[in-house]
Amino acid sequence: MDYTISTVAPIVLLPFFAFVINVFLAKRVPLAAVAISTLAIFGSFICAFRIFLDFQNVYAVGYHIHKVFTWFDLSAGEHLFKVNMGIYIDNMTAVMLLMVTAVATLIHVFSTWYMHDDERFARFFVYMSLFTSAMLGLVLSDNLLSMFIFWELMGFCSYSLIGFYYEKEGAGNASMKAFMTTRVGDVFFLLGILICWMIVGSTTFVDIYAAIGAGKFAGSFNVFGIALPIATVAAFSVFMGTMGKSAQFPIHVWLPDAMFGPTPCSALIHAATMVAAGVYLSLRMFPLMEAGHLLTFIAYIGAITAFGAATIALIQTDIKAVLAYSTISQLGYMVIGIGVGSYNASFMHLITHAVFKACLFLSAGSVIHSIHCQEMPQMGGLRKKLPYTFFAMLLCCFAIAGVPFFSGFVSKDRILGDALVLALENPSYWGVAILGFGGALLTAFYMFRMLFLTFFGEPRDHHIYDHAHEEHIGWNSNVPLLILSVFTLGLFYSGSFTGQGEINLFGSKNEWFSTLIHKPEASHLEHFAHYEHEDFGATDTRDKVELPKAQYDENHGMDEHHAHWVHQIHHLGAILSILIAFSGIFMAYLMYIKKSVNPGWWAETFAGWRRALQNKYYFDDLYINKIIQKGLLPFNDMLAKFDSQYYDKYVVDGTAVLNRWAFNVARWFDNNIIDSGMVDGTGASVRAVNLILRTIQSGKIQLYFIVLIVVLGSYILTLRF
Amino acid sequence: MSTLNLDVYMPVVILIVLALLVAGGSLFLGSLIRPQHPNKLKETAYECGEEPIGTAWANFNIRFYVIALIFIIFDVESALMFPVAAVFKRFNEIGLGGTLLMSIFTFVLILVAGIVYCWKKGDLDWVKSFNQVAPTQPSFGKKD
Amino acid sequence: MISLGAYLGISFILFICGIMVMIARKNIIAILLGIELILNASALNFAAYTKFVNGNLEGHIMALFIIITAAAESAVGLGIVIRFFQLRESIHIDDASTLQN
Amino acid sequence: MFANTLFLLSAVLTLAGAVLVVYSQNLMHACIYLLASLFGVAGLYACIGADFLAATQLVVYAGGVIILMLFAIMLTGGTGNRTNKYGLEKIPAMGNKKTFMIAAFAAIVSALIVIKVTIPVFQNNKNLIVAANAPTVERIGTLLATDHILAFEISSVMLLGALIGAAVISRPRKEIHD
Amino acid sequence: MNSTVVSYLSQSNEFQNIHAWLSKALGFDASSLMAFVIFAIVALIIVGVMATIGGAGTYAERKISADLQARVGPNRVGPFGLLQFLADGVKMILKEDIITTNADKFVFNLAPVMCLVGVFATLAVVPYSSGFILADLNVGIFYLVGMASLVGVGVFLGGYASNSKWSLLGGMRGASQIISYEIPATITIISIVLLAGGLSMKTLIGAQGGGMQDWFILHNPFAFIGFFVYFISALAETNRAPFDLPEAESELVSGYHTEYTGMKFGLFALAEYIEVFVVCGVAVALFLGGYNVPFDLGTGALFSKSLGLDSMLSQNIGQLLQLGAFFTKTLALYYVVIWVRWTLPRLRVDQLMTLCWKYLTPIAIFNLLGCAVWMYAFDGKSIFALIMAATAGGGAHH
Repeated sequence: MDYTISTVAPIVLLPFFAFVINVFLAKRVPLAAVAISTLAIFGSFICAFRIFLDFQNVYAVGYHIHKVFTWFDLSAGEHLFKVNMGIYIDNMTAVMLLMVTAVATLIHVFSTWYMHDDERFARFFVYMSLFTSAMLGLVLSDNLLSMFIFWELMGFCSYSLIGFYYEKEGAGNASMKAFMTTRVGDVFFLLGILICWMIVGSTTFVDIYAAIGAGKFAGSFNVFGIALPIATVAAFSVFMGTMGKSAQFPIHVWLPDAMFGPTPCSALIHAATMVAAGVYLSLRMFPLMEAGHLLTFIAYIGAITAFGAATIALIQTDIKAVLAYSTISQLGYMVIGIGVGSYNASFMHLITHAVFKACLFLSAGSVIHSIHCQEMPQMGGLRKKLPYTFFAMLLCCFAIAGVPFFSGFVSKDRILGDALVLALENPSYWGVAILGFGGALLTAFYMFRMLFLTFFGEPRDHHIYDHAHEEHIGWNSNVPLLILSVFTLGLFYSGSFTGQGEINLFGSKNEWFSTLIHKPEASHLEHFAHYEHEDFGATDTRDKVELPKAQYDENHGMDEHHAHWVHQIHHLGAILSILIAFSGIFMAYLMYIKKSVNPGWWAETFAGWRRALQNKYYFDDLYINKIIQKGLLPFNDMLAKFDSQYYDKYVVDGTAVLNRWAFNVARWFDNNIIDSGMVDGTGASVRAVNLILRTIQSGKIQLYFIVLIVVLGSYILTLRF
Repeated sequence: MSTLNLDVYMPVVILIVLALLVAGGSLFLGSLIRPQHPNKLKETAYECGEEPIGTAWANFNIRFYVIALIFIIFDVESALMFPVAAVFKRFNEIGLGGTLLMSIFTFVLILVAGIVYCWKKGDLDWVKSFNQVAPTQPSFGKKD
Repeated sequence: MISLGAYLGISFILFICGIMVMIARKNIIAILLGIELILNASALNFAAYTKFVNGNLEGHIMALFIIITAAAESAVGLGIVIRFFQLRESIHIDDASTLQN
Repeated sequence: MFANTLFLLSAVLTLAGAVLVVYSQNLMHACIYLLASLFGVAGLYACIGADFLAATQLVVYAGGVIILMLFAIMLTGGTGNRTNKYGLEKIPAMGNKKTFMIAAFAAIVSALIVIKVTIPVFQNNKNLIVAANAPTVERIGTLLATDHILAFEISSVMLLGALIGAAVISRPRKEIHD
Repeated sequence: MNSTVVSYLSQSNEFQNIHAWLSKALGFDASSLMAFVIFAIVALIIVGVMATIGGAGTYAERKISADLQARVGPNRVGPFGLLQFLADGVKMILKEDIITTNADKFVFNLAPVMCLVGVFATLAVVPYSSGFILADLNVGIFYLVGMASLVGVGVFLGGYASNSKWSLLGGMRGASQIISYEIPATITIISIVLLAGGLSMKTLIGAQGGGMQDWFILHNPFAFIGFFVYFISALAETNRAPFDLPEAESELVSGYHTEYTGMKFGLFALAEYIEVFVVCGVAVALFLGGYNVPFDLGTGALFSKSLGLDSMLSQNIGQLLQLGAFFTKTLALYYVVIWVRWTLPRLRVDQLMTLCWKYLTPIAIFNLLGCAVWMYAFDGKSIFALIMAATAGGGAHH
């Protein structure tokens, strides 16, 4: 495994070159552009898969590849001002690379079917290639600065793709909204980067870890006499980036609107990768969050997002809107995972969610493509027309609802279990746990509500139903869905079905996920200071044999007694989530299949809530009508009023009165002293100076030449040599 | 390396001096024996028997300048080409002819581009430029 | 044998004459004549140092390129003069004191 | 013996030409004096064994630059002093007392500069090895074809630029009859 | 290295003796002095011969033109009018010298002298024979090109100084014609330099041989075309018909020497006729084998060996043969020049420029590149050597 630039760089560069080529090809030979994009991302997938296999073979926690080159170095003595660019691959990066390239490949393949009727077929792939390359670059980055560059590049792609159907009403506004809203988070993120740079002198993760370990973040900023701990400020700033990108409360409002984009782009960008990049950032900066004592805050943000988005999803009728809110909700779970210190589970949920949510979006895309409609009340009974899509979506719904043996159960249950453990230890976390479990119930309910409304029952709109295309198996229409749906099974991520090592089918070796992905814990951050890095082009000379093979640790580093207790709680949590999941599914079954419970009754009884939900808790209203219109615009008006009424009346007019008086004084002064004395004098002096300047700036070359000679002469003749 | 005796330049100087002597001598000789009866009519410039109108030192057609311009460029080019051409045979004998051939080709073809440009733009056409009327040139000149 | 100083002296006088011409003349073409004198002075210096200091022919190459550059410079310079004359009917250097026509 | 004669002749020609260029009040004559001066420089080149440079000086200056300058003088109206319809002096005077005084001042200053710069260089090179005169054509050719190949090629680009630039500038734009 | 007539003569014993005696008598090394004397004498001889040839040229021109036009030509002065040119010369000297009032007198006097200087200076490198060459400069042919361009300046100045409209037009045309046709001529010369591998006249001629198959004109097809390019350009450079536009009688009266009278006109004419001889000599040297005599008779080695003659004497005989070869070829070309003049009509000025810039220059550049490729591809072998190698399997004939 000799990693040089030639083995790693293609992952990013292939899609990037595809982008560059396609920019020129897209207009002329669209099909070639599509082929190039898809092949490029497939090439990236091959490279990423190779890296993943290597890491699986080494199977060691501490194994990493870190290659740097100096971008610029402005250091002066002690004061470090150096920016290294480079790649950092550890187990987490390897998994992430595999996920991104695999999902992106499948989505590209799916897009060749989904988008082929579109007039801007090739342009879509241009953006997709750029986006994929940016995402992969972000994953490979070894420092915050290059991460930020790719972060913004992704933001641009997201903006372009949301506004892809710019003819559609609202698409332009939605893209603008997404761009501007995430900008709020990005500004803070940049601030966080600058703080890290200021404190550490570098933005590389490893250096930041080492600096945290060495206690460099211990000080505090003094702002107007208030001491703000540096670590907290930095962590909050970075986490704001996560909030913006991962659509966390309260700046989640852009993600539902982002569904204006084509469905494959929603699947890739707004479900699987870009929104997950925010969580990935927080995971990378986890030691900073921990050092900043920000975890409780993060956990509550995640819990509120998870539960709140789930409630909104309950009443959505647009199939993509349901999925959008479920995405926000699931991202909330990941953030809960970070907040409760469940690093591994949070990352696992990122991966599993990426897979099943991409699959869900693609299934939804498949449905939309076949019936040309997004409203669930007009669907129904599509099971017979779209059997493969139905099958894929069913598996994904099981996964997201948390049915045992599916990936969602494994990851979400571990997060909730850790939340429960923490709640028992620290009562302030009870809110998190309750909101989390409540959200899980709602998740199961609304996902199956969506499934039942779409695929079960009688067709509610026969016109649409009759015109729906019969689904046939096709390599680019539903094979990607089926491939993705296979990977919703939990055993790919965890040797056990529960994620607790309980029903251990394939031995502890298959617990690779929780074995390899290791939390950079505060207690041993110092060892990151010894992480060596190499120049690009240097081959990896470290002896892999010397690295100890990672072992699955039953106790997760805790003492036996505590671990036992934790396991107990986890079992409790697991049982609780199974119950919750099935009760959610059962409720949905009652409401939408048996129809024994009338949803209308609920709607009427909780009419106020329903209205609130329909208006998405009035967040858009708050931002647009209240903050902007009631806050900023009245403030604006107030200033205007102040200007026109008070300032004009008293200050301006008063000044006029004063001026009139002063004028009389001044006129005398002006006539007698200024005009005759100074103005004419100035004129005379200007004329005098003009004479000199005109002579100098005459446009006469010979004069310039003489001046040149004289100046050169006076310079050289005074030299001594 | 053989040395160069400056005596080889002697004939050049001698010949130049000789030319001056021949010219000066014949003129001097002539001035002794030839008649000298100048009159005004004799000393008027020939203009088909008419009185000369104005001076001949007037503006000239700019095409002459363009020709001279192309000439000087090629003159300089030949000044550079001569030594390179002189060593071409020796380079060819020691096996470096190919590289030198390439450099000669590059050098000449770049200049050929210049003459092709002038050709295309009509600078080499003597007659055509008579008929070229400037589209909208602000002209301070006479409207001849 | 004539010493280096003699050549340097000649090139010095050439240079000074060139400067004189460049400044005293008001005719653009005459100024170009002065420039030719100055360029010749420098080329002569190069060639003289080659002879008297090191004997390799770098100085000759340099002088050769000076001559070439001088030729190109006078070609373009005189072209500009002629164009200027077409516009202004003057080749007085002080008439060429504005940037616009 | 002859070397000294050649040097003296060339030096006298050069200096006389240069001085006459300064003092001539006729542009055409100044141009001819310049030709004489350039001839003298060619002779000086011959004295230092730079035979190729001498010949180049003849070809490029005597054949090229001087002809070009004579043409330019003719194209700008000969040597007569007249005014055009704007009252501008068409063919300006070759300078007057005032300009010559300024020029003398500038010349003195620049002479001081040159002396100041040259003297140390000159004094540091007292023990000079005088290279023997040797044929230079082949050596210059070899240098141009090896060490200075880039300059050789680039000079062709420069010449191309000069050709096109000057042709564009001076292309006839109005109807002129000769 | 630089062979001159002095270095040739210094091989003889007499020269050494005189040198030793003079050095002793004067007390310093007299080689420079002797060189000066010899050069002066030889230069005088050459100038005399050239003046004669120039004068005879006018006679020959009249006679040949008369022949072509079925007239008798000059027949009064001397037998067959042979002394006509002397009579012309005397007439020139005796004519009144008129300088028009408006003329620029300095330039007016200078112009013919400049023409004459330019032409005379070129005589220094014209290779009459391997020994009888004034100075075989390293930069021979290049020097010749440079000096010849002085004629253009002279023509222009002559036209300018007269302050006559005909003169000025003729001068401008003449100068631009001379410089224009210098380009194809120079480029063709470069292609021959490429073949010979040197600039000095001896190198150029030494690379050729006595037999026709060793001449550069038959070296390769490009050189064959090059000869005609050079010859046409040379005709135009010397303002000979059909390129005599600067002095086109029918439109420009007499061109740049309209206002010239007497000996100054004579100097122009002399310069022109000598220049014709020089360019013919250069054409011979470059393309037609120069002074080379077949079967290596020129070195005189054969005479000393087979006839047992003194080496200096046999060398002298060789030199005479070489002189004969050179003058025969040159005068033959001279005849062609005159023949062309009286055969072809004059070109129009636009045709003149078109011929130069649109035909001769591109062809010359093509020839240059072709010669370079030929040199590279066939290792500098001539077409004859290649045929010999191909047919007989033998080596080159050199």
